Amino acid sequence: MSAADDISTILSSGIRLTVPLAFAACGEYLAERAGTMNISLEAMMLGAAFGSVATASATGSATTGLVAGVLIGLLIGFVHGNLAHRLEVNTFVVGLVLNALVLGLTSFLITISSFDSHQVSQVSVPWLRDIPLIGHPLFVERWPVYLLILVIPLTWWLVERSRWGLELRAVGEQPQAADVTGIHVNLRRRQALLWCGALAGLGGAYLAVGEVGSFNQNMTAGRGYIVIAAVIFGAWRLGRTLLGCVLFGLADAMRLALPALGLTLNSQLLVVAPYLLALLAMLVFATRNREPKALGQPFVRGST
Amino acid sequence: GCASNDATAAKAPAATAGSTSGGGTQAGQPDVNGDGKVVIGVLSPGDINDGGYYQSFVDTAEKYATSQGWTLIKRGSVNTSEALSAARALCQQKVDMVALGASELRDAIPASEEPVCANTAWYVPSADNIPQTPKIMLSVDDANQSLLAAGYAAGLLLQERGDTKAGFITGPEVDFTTSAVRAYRAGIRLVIPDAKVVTTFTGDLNDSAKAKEAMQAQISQGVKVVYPYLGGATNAATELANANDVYTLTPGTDQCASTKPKFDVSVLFSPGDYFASALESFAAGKLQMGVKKVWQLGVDPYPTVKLCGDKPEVKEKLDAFIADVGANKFDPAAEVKRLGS
Amino acid sequence: MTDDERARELTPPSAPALRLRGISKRYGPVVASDNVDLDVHHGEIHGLLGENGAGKSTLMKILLGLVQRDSGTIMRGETPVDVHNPQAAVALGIGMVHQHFSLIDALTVWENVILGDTGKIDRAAACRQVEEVSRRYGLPIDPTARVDRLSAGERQRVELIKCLRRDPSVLILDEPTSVLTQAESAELFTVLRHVVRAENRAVILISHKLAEITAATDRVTVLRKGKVVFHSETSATTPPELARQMVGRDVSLRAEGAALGMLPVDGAPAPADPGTGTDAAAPGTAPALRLRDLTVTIDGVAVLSDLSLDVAPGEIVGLYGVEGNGQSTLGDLLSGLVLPTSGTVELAGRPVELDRPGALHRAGLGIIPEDRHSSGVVLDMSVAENLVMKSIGDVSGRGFISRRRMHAIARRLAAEFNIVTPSMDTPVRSLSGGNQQRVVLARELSAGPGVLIAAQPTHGLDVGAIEDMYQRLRDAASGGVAVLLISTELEEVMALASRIAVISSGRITGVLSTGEATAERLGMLVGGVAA
Amino acid sequence: MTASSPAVPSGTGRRLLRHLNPGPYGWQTTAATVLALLVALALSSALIAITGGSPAASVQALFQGSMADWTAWTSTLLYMAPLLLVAVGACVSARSGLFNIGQEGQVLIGALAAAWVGLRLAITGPVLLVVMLAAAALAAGAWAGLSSLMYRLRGVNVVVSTMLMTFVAQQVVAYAVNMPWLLQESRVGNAPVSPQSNPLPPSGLLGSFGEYPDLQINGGLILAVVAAVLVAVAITRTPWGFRLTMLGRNPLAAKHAGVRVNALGGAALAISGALAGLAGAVLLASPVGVNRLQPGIAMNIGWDGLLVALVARNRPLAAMPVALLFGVLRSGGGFLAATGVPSFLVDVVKALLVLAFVAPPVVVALVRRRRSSDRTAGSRREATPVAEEAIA
Ligand SMILES: Nc1ncnc2c1ncn2[C@@H]1O[C@H](COP(=O)(O)OP(=O)(O)OP(=O)(O)O)[C@@H](O)[C@H]1O
Ligand SMILES: Nc1ncnc2c1ncn2[C@@H]1O[C@H](COP(=O)(O)OP(=O)(O)OP(=O)(O)O)[C@@H](O)[C@H]1O
Ligand SMILES: [Mg+2]
Ligand SMILES: [Mg+2]
Repeated sequence: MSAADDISTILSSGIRLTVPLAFAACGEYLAERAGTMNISLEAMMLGAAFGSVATASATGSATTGLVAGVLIGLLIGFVHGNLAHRLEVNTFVVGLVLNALVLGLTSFLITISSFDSHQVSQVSVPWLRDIPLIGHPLFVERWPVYLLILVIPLTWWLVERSRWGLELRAVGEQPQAADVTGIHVNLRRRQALLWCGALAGLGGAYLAVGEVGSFNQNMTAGRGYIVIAAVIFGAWRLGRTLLGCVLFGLADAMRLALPALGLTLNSQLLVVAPYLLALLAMLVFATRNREPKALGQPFVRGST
Repeated sequence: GCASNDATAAKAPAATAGSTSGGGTQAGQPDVNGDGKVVIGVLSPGDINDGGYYQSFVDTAEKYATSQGWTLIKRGSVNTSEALSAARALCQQKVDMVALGASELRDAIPASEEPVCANTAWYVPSADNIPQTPKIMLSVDDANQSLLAAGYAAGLLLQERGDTKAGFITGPEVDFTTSAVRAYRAGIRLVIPDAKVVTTFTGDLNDSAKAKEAMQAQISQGVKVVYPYLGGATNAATELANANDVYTLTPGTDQCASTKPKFDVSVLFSPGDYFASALESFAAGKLQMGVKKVWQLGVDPYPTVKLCGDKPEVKEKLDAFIADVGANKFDPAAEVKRLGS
Repeated sequence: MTDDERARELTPPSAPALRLRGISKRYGPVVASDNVDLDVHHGEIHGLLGENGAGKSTLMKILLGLVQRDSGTIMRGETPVDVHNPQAAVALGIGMVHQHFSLIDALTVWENVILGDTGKIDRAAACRQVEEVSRRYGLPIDPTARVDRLSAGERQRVELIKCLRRDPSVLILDEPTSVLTQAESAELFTVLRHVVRAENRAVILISHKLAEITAATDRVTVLRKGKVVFHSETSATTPPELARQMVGRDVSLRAEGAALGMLPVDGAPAPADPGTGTDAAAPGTAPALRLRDLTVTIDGVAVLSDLSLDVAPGEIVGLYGVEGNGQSTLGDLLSGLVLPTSGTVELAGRPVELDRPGALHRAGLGIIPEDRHSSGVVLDMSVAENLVMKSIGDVSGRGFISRRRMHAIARRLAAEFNIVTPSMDTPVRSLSGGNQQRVVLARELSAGPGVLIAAQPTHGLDVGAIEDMYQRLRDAASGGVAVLLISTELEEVMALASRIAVISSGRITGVLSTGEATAERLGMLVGGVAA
Repeated sequence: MTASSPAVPSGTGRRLLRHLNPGPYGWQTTAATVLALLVALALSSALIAITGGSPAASVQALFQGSMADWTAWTSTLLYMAPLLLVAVGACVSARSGLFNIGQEGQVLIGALAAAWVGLRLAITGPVLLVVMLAAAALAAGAWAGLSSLMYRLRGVNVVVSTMLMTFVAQQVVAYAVNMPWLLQESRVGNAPVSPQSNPLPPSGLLGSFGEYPDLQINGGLILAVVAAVLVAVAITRTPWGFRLTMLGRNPLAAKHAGVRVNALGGAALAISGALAGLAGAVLLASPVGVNRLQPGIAMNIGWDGLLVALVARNRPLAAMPVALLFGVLRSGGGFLAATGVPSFLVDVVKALLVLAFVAPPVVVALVRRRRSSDRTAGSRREATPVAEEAIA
């Protein structure tokens, strides 16, 4: 095996590990820009992973499963949004409870059901796949991966260029002022959570019916938190957030591939690496200026 | 600890509330507590639907209990810190037997001495790390033996393919996984002295995506036999191996009948197999507390290593090896020490 | 109120743009709006006056859908409308320039301006519109600047542009001038006049400054305790009359008038109380407050440079300057919120270790901070707690706070300083601005300070409260306290201080006694020209 | 709108009254809570029925495992102790305006420190327990203090850093129990060792009053209740608490009033961490339990304790009944799982019940607000106590 092949293998693996993170990161990024620190991301991903496998098994179509995953993410986003930004239940309470709920529910449901394995099909782009080194990793992928090409610019455009995004940013920065201006703060936050739910759902569903082809208990294994770390690492900028995802994905790929190449690394250190990196990024770069000022703060009209 | 003198025993509400008359509580019959029905309570530290190691335990219990018309209470993913209270709660449900799914839950054992569990049989799997107490039945096996044999089988398959590179994928890097690696490696080297065994720790027995990536990486490096020593992620990883014509071994259970995924070697050291035989004695009223049953490779039906495919020569060599171990022709522990690192 | 006054109400210039009938709103026991009737016509600037807490803001918030009325009707023209949220108000052509919370710091000017619109974003068009509006009304602004980089005056401009761009037929301004310099205020009124005369809009202007009201409005309505108590053509009334209607009694518009934007008619701004009017610290008496070479550099910009100033016991020194010249920073520094890069602060001849929290307070410095909401009071704590906030040690014994003692002190101070509050346990948030300011003043003076810093002490206060504040500052001075009055209101400084130090670009450009101070000389000093 | 109770002369008396008074909308909240509970139970029942279980028996089991007899109470109280400790700490930090959500990690660090002291320091006699508790509090306090330091030096958001530090703590503990030179249990013969420490010596265990199967009040509970009362008094009655509240409500005004905001904020965060650390030590040294450090020792007590504080709206005294409730859910849930209801389902039931307790008060407050059509600050402030009463 040549070194180029090794690199290509690691890249492929890194991309596969990155994709679910990247989808969810686009969602979390948008939600955080609107001021919600969405802890229930894990629930969204896990619920969607389960829903996609169940649906794929029932309908025989992995694509339908993917859609179902998105719907489940939306549902969880809807529940979170209404509890946190309509009923004003503390968003962390909502997140923690939803995570527990979805973990319990999916773990339970998987015990009383069995599913056939389905995976979405692979698309390989002619010519491009023959580019050395990166050709295979980038251009031989399961088709939802190419959705990222849509989702990333769309998210960017929504936040940075659309009116909706302008209002989201206002809501995440100074909700009181946004309210006075006539923006329905909590509605925007709920909408942001829906977007987040849909994308986290896509990420979770991709993990299940794209990568693995089946569901097992707690299969997201904390990816939601990694994504939150990535958004922090990225200092609330989409590009850097995605860079964070790639970094975490590649690091995992290296960790999983290096032993096969004859190298070993300390595993605890590698598990904490994303969190340490996020902390480090916050310490080294002055990210406080970038943070949405109202992140995590509920909006109640009239309170200062 | 709580002394189980008469006074407290009388006060223990749930334990004595039944229609137990006198002291007829001993292991003469499966209905140990004499309430007219047989209830088995199983506690497992792992995911009892992982399709592997942990599941086999409850599956066995379930199958047996159903066949006998017994009731089974199973509780999976018991946090080790909660083992004791979980066991007590089971006793309060008037189970006739408390069965622990793995030795991680040994912290529940003190409950066996408590009045609440007075009329209960206890089945405890052990790896020789749990002291015998009067109220429990220990079921001991030596992981070195089965993993060494598994490695031996892998070595034979490698040899057959004319290859020298084997793989091992597991979750966290903790003692039970690292010692498994050592035994497995030693087994392979008994066949191919210069064999190379690559080991990947994914960090999580259930993270299918990472297990698959680890498998992919090993496959790319030309590894032809991989042991997915995993939990919930086993199947996902094995399916990938199947697709690449890589031999795999099962982590504990007999999966030779399975086609999707397909395994090439079944390594049987699952607690379920031991438990099944314990349940048989239990049904016959012969299960004794305060004793230890040691399971010996090559002597007892379990643990053992079984070839799934049809390779008579390999099978012959493997069986011979297992018989040798059973006959104490050599010391697995010493071999592991010698060849494992 | 009386028939006489009703009679003065002339036929309106046109059909009312906005008509309020019987609007009521109560907050628990407080009636913030009591059966208010109000007509606002196209082509007029309608002044809305009232003491602090009279219910002006509440009424406007009702109009804007930010607060829901308990009863009453709002009519646009002749049709009753339902304004249940700000969007509805915008749809009805009602726009408001708020004083707080209306611009998003992290966004640019054009983004802020189009915030609240609908439809696609067109950056080029938005910038063009901003430029157009800013040209039309003479409000120069860079549409691509980030709002947090703008000065108070510029922000006000953005607010106006944002509001005017939507082409409102009714424009509401709630105390728009309290953070503006005189020049900026003048600019604003020019714009408003244009808006009304040339474009026939209706403007509601809320202000405490009687001079502004008399100069700028066509008609005026006075609220007291939520009720409309007075209504008139502006030309048919006088400032003293308005002041009397607001407070419900006669007010001496002597020095107090100053803060309301009127110099006494007889000119010469004599120090009100000769007792405090010593020209400078008498030689021999050490200054109570001595600032030496204070330099504060923020982000590489010297906000204060080598500022030195002495204040003697018993004198009031005014520090006068235009917003953005370092006054606020000096206030922050003397509140312990900012550390100087170099220089010293001496109190009673002893240098203060500024980096020790509370050192200034312990050394006997009291301060009425500029922004009482953000640093003067804790809005969600009770009146009693706010009153003892700085001397919490004094009301506690054996490690515990004595509520009895706390309440006793609070009640004494509330009585002494005429703080109107339902109870000592009422959160300060629900007091009116004037009473909140009294809470701060009471707390600071009760500590028996040797030096009192009063930063913009009458911002947002009504005439009665100003009268009271001035009297208390003078009393403090005559009691031997050295008072440093930091103010952007020339008249206020002239009325209170015996010496005036002028600050410009972080430097003291000159110190004059009130006698020598003329508008021209001060103007030159403010402009940075030494006189 | 008569939320404020009738005038009562003494401040203390009035406060007491306010605590006891269910509030004008108390009955509505109660009704809504009961309704929500019924809905949660109905949902849970449906799920249980799917598995062939009996909903009625499940409710019965929930009750039986948590409150039916002294044994059940014992295990409920056993859970309540660390939950309350964590919650009280969360109250302190929330009061100061710094929102600590890293309790789960702080619990782990506390347990780690206590285990290290208990197993590696040659201390004998009752002193050991004291040193263990102190070490747990110190270590976890310092751990939380790191977040404060990061905030102070680089402005790192406290919520974010405390959360991230939790994941770090988990790996630190996992590392410690896998390293023989640190805390991994000693090997017996050839047997494999688990990722856990040796059991604590008996002198390192918390005492208790009463003995299983009678009611057993564990020492941790006493510690927790004392902490709750002390913190409640400190917050509401002492100058320190006054400054803390001031800092939380308006940091600028606090600074202005001479409060050393950095020190006080840091201290508040450290105290909340220290209390979470104590909870870790209590879990470790519990009179009933495994008494070893294991990676799973925190058992989500940190997250649940945070929930307790949030449900109790950051009031230490209100946290007591809420912690009891959570203790009931945990012990009842454990018992429920022992009746054959899948344990995951038990988690679902617990989560649904928590929602049923959290949501109704806010729903009522919201409906009230809508109805009085008043969307400004005043009503919001009045809504808070109502919510608290309903839970307490
Ligand atoms: N959200 C609220 N909750 C309770 N009381 C309130 C609230 N808002 C205003 N009030 C009370 O209503 C009355 C009118 O307040 P408002 O803000 O309208 O006065 P204002 O005339 O604007 O005073 P100022 O000149 O100080 O701005 C005051 O007594 C005030 O305390
Ligand atoms: N040790 C601390 N840990 C966490 N938060 C703190 C700490 N000390 C103070 N705070 C918080 O900091 C705010 C005010 O602190 P501070 O004045 O230091 O901020 P700052 O002015 O931005 O500081 P600096 O100028 O040093 O960056 C308050 O919100 C307070 O709650
Ligand atoms: Mg029986
Ligand atoms: Mg007002």
